[in-house]
Amino acid sequence: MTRTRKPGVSRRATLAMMGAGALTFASPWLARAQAKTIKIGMPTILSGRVAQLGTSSRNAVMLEIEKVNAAGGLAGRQIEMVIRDSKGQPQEAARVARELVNTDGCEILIDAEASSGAFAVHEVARDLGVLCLHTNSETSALSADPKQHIPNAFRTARQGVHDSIVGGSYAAAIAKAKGLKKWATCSPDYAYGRDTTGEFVTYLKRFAPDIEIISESWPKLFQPDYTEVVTKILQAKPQALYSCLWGGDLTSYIDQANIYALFSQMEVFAVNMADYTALTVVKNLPKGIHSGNRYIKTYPATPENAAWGDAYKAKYNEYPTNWSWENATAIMLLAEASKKANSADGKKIAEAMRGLKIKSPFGADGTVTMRAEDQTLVGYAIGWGTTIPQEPYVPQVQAGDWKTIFELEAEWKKSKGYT
Amino acid sequence: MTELQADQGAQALEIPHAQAKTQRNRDALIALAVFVVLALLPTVFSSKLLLDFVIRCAAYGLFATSLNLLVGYTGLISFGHGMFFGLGAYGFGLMMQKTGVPVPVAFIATLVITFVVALVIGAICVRLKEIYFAFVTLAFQMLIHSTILSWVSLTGGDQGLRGGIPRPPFLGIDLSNQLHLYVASCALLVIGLYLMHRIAQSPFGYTLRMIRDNAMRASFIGIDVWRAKLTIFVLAALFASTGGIIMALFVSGAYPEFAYWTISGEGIFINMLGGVTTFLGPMVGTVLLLILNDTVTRLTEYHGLVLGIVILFFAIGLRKGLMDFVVEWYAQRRNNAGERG
Amino acid sequence: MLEIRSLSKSFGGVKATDNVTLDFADGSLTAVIGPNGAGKSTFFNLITGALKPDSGQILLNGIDLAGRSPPEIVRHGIGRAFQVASIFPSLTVQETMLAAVCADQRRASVMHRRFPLAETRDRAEHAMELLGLAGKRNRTAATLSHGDQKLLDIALALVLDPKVLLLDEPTAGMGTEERWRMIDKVRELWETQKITVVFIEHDMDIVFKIAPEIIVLCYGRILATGRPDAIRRNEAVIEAYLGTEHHTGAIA
Amino acid sequence: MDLDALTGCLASSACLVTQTTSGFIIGMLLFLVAVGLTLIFGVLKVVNFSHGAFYMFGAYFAMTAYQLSGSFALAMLCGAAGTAILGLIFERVFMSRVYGADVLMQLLVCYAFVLIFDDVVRMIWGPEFKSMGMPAAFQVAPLFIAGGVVPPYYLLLIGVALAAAMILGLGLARTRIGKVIRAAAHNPGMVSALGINTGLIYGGVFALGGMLAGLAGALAAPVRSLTPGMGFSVLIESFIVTVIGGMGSILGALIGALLIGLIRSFGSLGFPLFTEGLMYLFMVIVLVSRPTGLFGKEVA
Repeated sequence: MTRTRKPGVSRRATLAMMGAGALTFASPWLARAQAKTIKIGMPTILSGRVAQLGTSSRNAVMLEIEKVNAAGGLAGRQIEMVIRDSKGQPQEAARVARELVNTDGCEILIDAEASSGAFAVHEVARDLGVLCLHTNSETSALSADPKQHIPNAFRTARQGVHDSIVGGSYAAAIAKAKGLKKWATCSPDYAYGRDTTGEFVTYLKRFAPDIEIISESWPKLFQPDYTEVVTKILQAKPQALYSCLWGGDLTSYIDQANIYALFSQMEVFAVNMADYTALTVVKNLPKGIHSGNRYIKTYPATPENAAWGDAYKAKYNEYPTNWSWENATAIMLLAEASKKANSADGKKIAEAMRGLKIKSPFGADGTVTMRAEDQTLVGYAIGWGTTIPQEPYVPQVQAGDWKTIFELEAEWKKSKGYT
Repeated sequence: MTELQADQGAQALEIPHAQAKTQRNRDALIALAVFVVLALLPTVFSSKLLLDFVIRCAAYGLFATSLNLLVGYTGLISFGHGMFFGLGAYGFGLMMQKTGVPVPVAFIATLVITFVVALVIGAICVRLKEIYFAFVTLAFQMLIHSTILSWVSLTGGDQGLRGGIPRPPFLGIDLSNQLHLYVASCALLVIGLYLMHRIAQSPFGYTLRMIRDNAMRASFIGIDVWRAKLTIFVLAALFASTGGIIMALFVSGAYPEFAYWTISGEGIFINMLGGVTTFLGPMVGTVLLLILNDTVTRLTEYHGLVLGIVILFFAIGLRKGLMDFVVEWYAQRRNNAGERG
Repeated sequence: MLEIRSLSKSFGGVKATDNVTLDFADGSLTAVIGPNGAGKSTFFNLITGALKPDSGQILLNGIDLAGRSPPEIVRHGIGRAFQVASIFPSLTVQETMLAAVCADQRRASVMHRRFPLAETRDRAEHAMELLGLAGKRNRTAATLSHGDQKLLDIALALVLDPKVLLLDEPTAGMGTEERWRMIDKVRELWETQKITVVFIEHDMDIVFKIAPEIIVLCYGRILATGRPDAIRRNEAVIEAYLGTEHHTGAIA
Repeated sequence: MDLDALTGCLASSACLVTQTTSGFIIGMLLFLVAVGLTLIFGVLKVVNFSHGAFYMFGAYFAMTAYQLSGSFALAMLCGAAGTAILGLIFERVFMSRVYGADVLMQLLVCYAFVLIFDDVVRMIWGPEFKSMGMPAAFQVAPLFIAGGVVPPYYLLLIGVALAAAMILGLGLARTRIGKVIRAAAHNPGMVSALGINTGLIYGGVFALGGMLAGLAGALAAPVRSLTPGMGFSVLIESFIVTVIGGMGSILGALIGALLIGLIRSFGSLGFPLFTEGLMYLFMVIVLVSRPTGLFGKEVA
């Protein structure tokens, strides 16, 4: 009998809950102005196949927040993180982001979403005008496309086109030295995979005009079996292979390509290889895979970077990921910008953040900069090297040249009609 | 399972013709009253959460209730109903982004597109029965999802429709204002539910029940089963599409996830949660699932575990949806009271 | 007038209906009998469109209905009830009747009109009263007794105002007393409604007592037609019913 | 579209051999998962939506056993046996409660377990992806057959899957238990009237289906990365396989799996961007022209 009353109770409870919510936020500005803590909302992916994205982002954020709070917080206000799972669904990401701001009273958003989720949160930021830092989306268009531009959104992640410029010039040099003319590509069939691969090929051809792409494979994201892709590449007999597969997909691919002895037949350029997530998981890592750096504690080879990596490892018993440094950078930038503005107000922080250069363990020269014109991070450490199967995994990293990156990026923007 | 539902129907059909008109007016009045109450809510509660919640309820509620027209009323278990949700979102979003027509025109045009697509897909699908109908609708859903992913130049592929959906004000309604969007969503929800209720209680609604109960017999009293199934398939698609349009406006974009089979799965889940034997069951299920989803994801990242256990409670414990349970319990109590009296 | 002309149907070489030609006069009452597997139900299924004939014609008042779909044939005026009561378990008696009439009326307004017109109601009411179901109008079909379910099945066919009513074993699965009640009902309907009734029946007592015309089917062929006393004396019929080992084996 | 690549491949024996074997490899693992799905549907009339979870558990069990013992054989055994037990428990404790109920209720219970199992794996093994690693015995150069490349590990894989198919087919056709299972599929009431414990058969079928999926997971573990939710894409594909082959038909599952494997391997040459869509298109065509699948029995 009592059980059957459940609907009534639950409805009443819900109404009560909503009522309470309404009362609390009926006068939010008053409440917020007096609040001692400042809430930062963080929609991210904590479940499903890329839960690691969320957990390693969260770890890095918490690591940095502790430091900021210990140093007095944002303009004297302690930071409280509110981290929610979006399950990797864009509509959930949008909802969670809205809820974080509207209901939980978050004044700043750290958007640790991948791919389409970031665009969904971007729309929320556009709508609500809240300060938003994209930390995981590397899709160039998010910041490069002026249609996407809003004054309150920043990106503290690497950018696909930067990667491709550095990768293209690095690969071209090797192609020339070793006479690699025939290339194949194998990248996941989604925006990141297609854009990054397209841009890589563009720059590869620019630096080494006589190369030729003889085979393209586009496996689906999270495809469990790559056999048909591996054999297709073997049929084509290229001299070199480019791939921007990442995470579990990359390790699956390596395991499956390994038993076809693919790696002994061609030079492999896998931009996402040199990340601990992949390096430590693959049991029989082939020697000599060319990769861009993601996060690796030996590059930049500075004590700050090594210390940061070790601190992370000490706290979470695993190495940081590419996502970790991108999220840590967001908090570092926030703290510095807040200090500069001497305020915890989103608009003032945003103002201070444009063009802000901060010291960073992840900077190519010990600093990173939030470029004012398109509000995206530049100056981070970026380079390529070859892998070995044990630590330090990538002993030699050849640094990318930011001057070249800027030149070619400007040209690329023009060609896309972005400027 | 449907004794109760039949009971309610009997009351409806029993009413003499003279009273029919007043009854019809009463339904319209109830719909109007619900709309007024919903529309006035923001003046009492200023919480934006509530507005967001109701908008999402409108989107999913229209979708789930329309699915129930297929599952509960006609016995057509569609695993692909979500394709029309996605179609609505993409159709509307693209129309607004590419053509810049006024919102009502885009709305109508999206429904026309949905109508045509549903007619073609439905004509193929409703020939199949039972589980095979479920499979083929699922296959179509996946085909449409694959197409959205592959047709990057039009749909933006996996990134969805980016850059927001422009919505020029019309007739003094500005859908980029959350309050306006809220009222518009409520209006669409109430009108949609009212229309679906009319369909469910119409003779055609009874034709659907007959097909569900015994399609063979239905054909021997002169019912063209195929045509009736196709009609409801298309009608349900239109309401699902409307739900998709609301969702597109809410998130200001359209994403391939809207056309993925998981949306259909969620729709089925909502129906089972709320109950398929009452008209409002799916609406109750929508509210329940959204509350459940929103609170559980707040509390734990192991929401799959929690949600799974809740589902088990309904599937193994109650063995029916919440509204079914409530209605049965109420009927039983009334019976008991009657016996005592 | 229902005329069957050279109707044939075979399943993988077995001729279930073999070149059958018959006339059913308007307002006649005819029983179809025959041993198990004689093709009686197939014969009904062919007339009502459940099966498509291989060849032959089914003329109702001169219109050929052979090969048309069940709904079409029903709309031309051939109604049917089933051996196992075929009803809509979750609907009440009254809903069943009303919905059937609405389906028959096929008005464009059917989509949005929620309440029945007077004409609709009267037809439904009439059918319920004819079959004695009016008192059980609010019972769900699934909760009716077996006999009432069969009556409901017949009512469903009757409510559409058919010209020809085909009843597949109206007394199947009933006790002796119930059988007679049912068959009296059938006779009464035939007399009051002035329609052509064709029914399949196993019980010879019933057949010989009430059917003015009898058709005997065996192996898909017409063995004999005629009045009860003629059929009773027909050698071929007696043999078919008493049968030989060979025959019964083949039939089973 | 890249039809030149496709015709070019069809003209070369090396490419034909490689792509065909690669289709077989994809197909054989799919078959192991799909056959359990089809068996469970055939006997219990349940569409076991949580079947992918058994594949996932098989992989995780195998990985853990391999890490602890270093023995590949033991890893395979653990993967198969562990999921068999899991299947039995799952059927007896949960599924058996909803046999009488609506099809949708059964689906719902399965769906609940998809969610629960994924989270359980995440709790036990963590959210990050893992890799079991190829045992040293198979880290050898691939074989060359008629110019085509075939890795030895995949020969083992095809062998195991074919053996499973044969044992299953013969077992169902020839043994007493097989006959009882087939009888239970056609007429459960009859079987229980004969004094045979249907619960035991149902549990057994679930255990068998779980075991085969677990074996597939274990066999895949050395070459595929392990992550919560990994069963999902495999489930969808094996689902397509069973629908194409005909729900309830073991031969259908085998042929369906090989067809899907070949569509993938040759489709990736000809239609690299629409390989997935090709599978769904094929499924639609089969369903519309033959709703019960290529080898399914007509339902009365």
